Amino acid sequence: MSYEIKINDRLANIELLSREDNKIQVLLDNKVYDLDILEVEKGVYSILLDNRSFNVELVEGKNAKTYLVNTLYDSFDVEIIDAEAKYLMNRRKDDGEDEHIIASPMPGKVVKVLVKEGDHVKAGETVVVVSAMKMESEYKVKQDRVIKKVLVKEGDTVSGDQPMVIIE
Amino acid sequence: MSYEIKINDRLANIELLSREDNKIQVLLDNKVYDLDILEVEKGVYSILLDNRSFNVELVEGKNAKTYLVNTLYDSFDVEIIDAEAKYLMNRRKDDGEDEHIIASPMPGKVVKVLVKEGDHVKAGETVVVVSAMKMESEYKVKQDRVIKKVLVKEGDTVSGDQPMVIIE
Amino acid sequence: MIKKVLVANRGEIAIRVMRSCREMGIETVAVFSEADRSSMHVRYADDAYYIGPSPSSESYLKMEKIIEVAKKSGADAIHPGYGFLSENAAFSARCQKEGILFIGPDSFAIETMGDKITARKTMIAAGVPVVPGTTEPISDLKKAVEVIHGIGLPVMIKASAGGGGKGMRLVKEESQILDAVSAARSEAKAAFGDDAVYIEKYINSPHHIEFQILGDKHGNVVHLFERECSVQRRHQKVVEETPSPIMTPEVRAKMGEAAVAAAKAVNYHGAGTIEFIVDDNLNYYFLEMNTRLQVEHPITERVVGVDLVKQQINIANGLELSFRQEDLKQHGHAIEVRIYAEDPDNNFMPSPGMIKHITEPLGLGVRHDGYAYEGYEIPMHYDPMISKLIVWGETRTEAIARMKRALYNYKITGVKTSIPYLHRILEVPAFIEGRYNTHFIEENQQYLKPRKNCSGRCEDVAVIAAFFDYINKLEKIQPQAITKDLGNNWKDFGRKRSILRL
Amino acid sequence: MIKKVLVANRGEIAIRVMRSCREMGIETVAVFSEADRSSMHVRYADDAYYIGPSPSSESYLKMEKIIEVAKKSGADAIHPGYGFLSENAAFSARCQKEGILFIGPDSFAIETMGDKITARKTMIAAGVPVVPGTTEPISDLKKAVEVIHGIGLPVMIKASAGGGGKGMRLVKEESQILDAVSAARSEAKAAFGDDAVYIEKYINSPHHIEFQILGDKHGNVVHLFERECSVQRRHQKVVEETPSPIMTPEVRAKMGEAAVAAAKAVNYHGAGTIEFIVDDNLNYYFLEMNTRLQVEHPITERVVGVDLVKQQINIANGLELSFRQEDLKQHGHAIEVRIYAEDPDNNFMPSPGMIKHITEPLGLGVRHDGYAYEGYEIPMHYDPMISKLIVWGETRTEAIARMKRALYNYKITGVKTSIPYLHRILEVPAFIEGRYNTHFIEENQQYLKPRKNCSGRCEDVAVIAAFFDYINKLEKIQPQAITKDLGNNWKDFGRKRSILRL
Repeated sequence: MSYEIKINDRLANIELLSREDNKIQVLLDNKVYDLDILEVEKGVYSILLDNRSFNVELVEGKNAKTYLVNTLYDSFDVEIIDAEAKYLMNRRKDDGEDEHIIASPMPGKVVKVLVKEGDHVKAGETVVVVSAMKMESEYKVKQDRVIKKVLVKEGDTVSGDQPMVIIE
Repeated sequence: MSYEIKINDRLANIELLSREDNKIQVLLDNKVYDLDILEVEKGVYSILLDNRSFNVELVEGKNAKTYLVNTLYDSFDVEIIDAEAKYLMNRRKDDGEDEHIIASPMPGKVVKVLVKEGDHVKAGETVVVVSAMKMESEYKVKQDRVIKKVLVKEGDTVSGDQPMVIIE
Repeated sequence: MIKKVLVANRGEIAIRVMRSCREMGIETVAVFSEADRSSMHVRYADDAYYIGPSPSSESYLKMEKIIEVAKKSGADAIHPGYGFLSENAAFSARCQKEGILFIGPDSFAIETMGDKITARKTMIAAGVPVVPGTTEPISDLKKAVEVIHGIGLPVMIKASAGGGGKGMRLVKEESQILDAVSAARSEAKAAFGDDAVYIEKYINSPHHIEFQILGDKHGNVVHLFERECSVQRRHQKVVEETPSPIMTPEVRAKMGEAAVAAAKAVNYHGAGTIEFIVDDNLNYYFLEMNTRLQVEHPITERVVGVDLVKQQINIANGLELSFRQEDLKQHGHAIEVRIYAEDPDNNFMPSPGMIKHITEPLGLGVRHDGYAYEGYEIPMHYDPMISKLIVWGETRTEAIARMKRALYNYKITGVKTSIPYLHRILEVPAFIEGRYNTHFIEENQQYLKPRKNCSGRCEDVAVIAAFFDYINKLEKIQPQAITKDLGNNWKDFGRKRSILRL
Repeated sequence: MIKKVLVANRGEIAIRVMRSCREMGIETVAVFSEADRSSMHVRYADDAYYIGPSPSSESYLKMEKIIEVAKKSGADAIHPGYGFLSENAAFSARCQKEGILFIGPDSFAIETMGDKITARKTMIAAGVPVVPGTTEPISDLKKAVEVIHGIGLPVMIKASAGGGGKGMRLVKEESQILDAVSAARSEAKAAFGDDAVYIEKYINSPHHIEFQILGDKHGNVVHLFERECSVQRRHQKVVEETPSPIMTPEVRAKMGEAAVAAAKAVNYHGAGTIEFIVDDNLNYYFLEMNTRLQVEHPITERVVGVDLVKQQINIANGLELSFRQEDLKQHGHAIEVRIYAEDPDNNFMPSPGMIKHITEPLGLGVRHDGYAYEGYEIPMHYDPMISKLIVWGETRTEAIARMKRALYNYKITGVKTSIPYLHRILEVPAFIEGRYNTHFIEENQQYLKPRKNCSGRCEDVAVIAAFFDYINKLEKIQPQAITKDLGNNWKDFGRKRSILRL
């Protein structure tokens, strides 16, 4: 069976044609690739393609289907799109709830919470300040909004991608 | 409950008295130890005992109950003696079969097999030669023996601890 | 003689200090905060003591607690590293009072050099050049013109009461002087109700060049030549090198003498750094003195061949310097880059987190000072620096090539790092040619933007690797998975999902 | 100019060569045997080609196959590293015939120096001292006595037809000469039916000291000073250092000249090493020439400041050497130790296997050339060397302290290594004092035996760590395990056992 894989903005179609030990043949968007692929360290693959040597490092993302893929100089966000992912993608589009959440993209400590439930905030206003590694980052709203819920308080430690404020 | 632990030739008795996060209290051969113990890397423990810092590396042996333990300059063979181990130890004593096997302590390639089934060999005679990393090792019998079974042939690759010859 | 050193620091510098202690047969004591129980310095030291919660104000900055641990552990000296308590005059004095050797200068030197105005006055008295300018506000037009002629163009006129750029005027030409002074004064008057102005020499293309010095307790001071630190982002040094590509032997000798004079002016003992601002014509002016070890000290160690931490310890022990100025030489070229846990392609956002995998660069001419290891969680409480990569080459060209080679096989996954950004810096023409000043980063934005180096085929390889890893994971859970059609079998899919999320 | 280099080797040397190529902007081609698919050199190179089964005779020694890959990959040069094809005159000639640059000397130099007798004659002709002795058998007593007087005592008398120590006599004093010659002759007669003997100078306490040389294709040859390699076990070098602790500037200059003369005698181009045997009075004699890069070349690179692989490539490119003899200096002291996968406490039994965990030593003055990584399985087919640790210090004393510090935090688990043994060598008084010769290992057995460094408490810590790990494993499988009594519950125990063995 074939899989759809999202890499940055590209949606690629891939299928395993054959496999023998570390030699595989895949069909990727109508191109046939013969590779020698070997996991040499946990999450690190050595790939030989037409005798060129590639080292690829995979870091699993939020779940087993998302990866950060590092090649020599580049990083790619890669997602395996199977039925579950498709279903979630469609749902997300429908209710668009993700846009209503202000989340911290990095772990840190909440230094300031400048809003409370019910507040009306103007476009560009800062709602939360998070500090990590001696640097403070301000989280702002892009448009005039009403604060629906504040999920963190000053002094809280937040992890990466943790929702902090819900806006309407 | 308390465990018996074999370290080199010493048999130690150990019991966990309390545990809170990485702080533990153990009773070891009537001595009470309070330690701060933390697995910092896979198989590597950082231990603070009376504010002294120890780094201990554990390598699992043949099974989950045996370890090679490396401290700063020393290596110890450690075995957790529970009921199963005791049972096996007793059985081993009874039939003493281990002594009848010539095994390779390291992986390698069988270069020469100098005996066949039924051969009578004299004390000190070489029965098998194994080569690894450009070095050859000869495996000899310590006493006059009869060869019961030869399990390898020339050119075979052997792994560590693999029986090669059974003697009577 | 010192037998046991408490290192009042964390991260790479704590380990770097402990390494030299170990080579000298000196025992080491680590102190650690809550976030640092698993940190490498705790594992490297002979002793380790918990000193408080994660914020540094409650741990690494707690003098009381650190002195207490020093006494309890039997440490006879404290090394402060850099940052934290390293330039705290009160701490130096406190150590002395408690009979513990502070491996660094005395409180008088720290205090004098710590206050900008006192330092400037002290330097003027010692004959060390400072940036020419007025020290008192000027309210008179004629006086202002006189002063400007005295300093020489270009100058910067600044409102005495000022701030925010208001009342500031840059004067480059003779003909602009009168108009500029008038405009600055009236603007200052309007903005702050006070038309007094300061006048200061304007350094057109400033270079940040610093001199390493060592002084013992017997009045001997030597310098260990310069470090070029003009590659800065938001006043943070990013790349340092020695020798400076713009230096001449004559200016080096003169600046070195000035650096020694600066240190002698405060009876300095220990390792210290005199920072200068230097213009394109190699005029140099005292900026400030750092009364501690610098982050970038390894490039000096490599080119001069001296272990600066050992020198600090010997000096603290009261020994005389074992070399004179004429014994010291520069051999070859060294470059240091700082690896930060940050995302250079996303506004340098800090990137704390767990190091999943690390491959350190090795081989000829490469020194690596770090503290991270696989499975280590970089805490969010402290500086985002993971490590420093220092290379040496016979020539500057070789050193750059070697640094690129080292960065090429330095891999850290789990957190974002500045490695790709550093690589881009090394390929900027102005850097390669050694023609750069502190405006370097700003002026070379077009070279420093993220680039796609990976061709279409290389992107395909990334897709295939992820795909292969994924089907292997499925395989492990359910050997027939890849041959089944997941899409139409929802029950099966649900089961698999729950397993994958284990 | 060379654009792409095939490295006909594996392990640390393949990577070391590739690093210099990368710094020069030269592409690299790896070749690998079956056992080496996962080896680091395959991952480091730009291209990688499979060349055959694991035994080196079927892969790394297959000239035909390697030439074929060079052509297919478009490599214009081959670097042989050390070992394998590096001293194979036929391979050098073959490369030349195929129009591929061999990064090493021509076949004439390899051949001449490869044959002991030809090399000895060539050296005598070039005025390079060789171990004094007869080249023709002597059957006459008077002649023998004359020859002995000519050579000077002590001498070794060896049966011409001999072997196994029969007919051998060491003569130390004048009074023993007649008796010894007679005894040796009659013993030789009895044993081999031939009473002819050879006479050779006997070197009492031999030092192995070698000189690095570089020669270009324009007849320029320089030496890069000596390396002291007397710490040997079974003729394998274990520790190397430079400068040699017994060398004087005068002898160094003379030996350097002899080394240059030796190289010039065979029109040598490339990097090479002249090995000398040196006695306690610093008399030196040519032993042999290695017509390739040596394992221990990094200590020369560190002290002289020259990248020898880059020099090899420049020479192969036909460039003239960029420095003259008087430009080269020695700075400080460097030591190298070789880390082998072997069990020093069990008769140095090889220990192939999987590297479970590795912590590499870093920091000031430490260079580490290796190829192993976590999860890498060291194959049983090749040399057991895992890596080389090279340190530099201002003085020999500092270098030794630094090496001990580096070994202290160099950790490899999964295979046994020579690290503890190397540590013990560094603590032998004769080594610390620099008074040692090739009998060092043999004469210092009492210092080199395994010791217990771990006190009772440290042993207790080992027990506790294993215990803690074990109960954690149980806990993971069965959260209540540690509170249950396993011993009396056989059913439960059986279940647990099967899980633990998963």
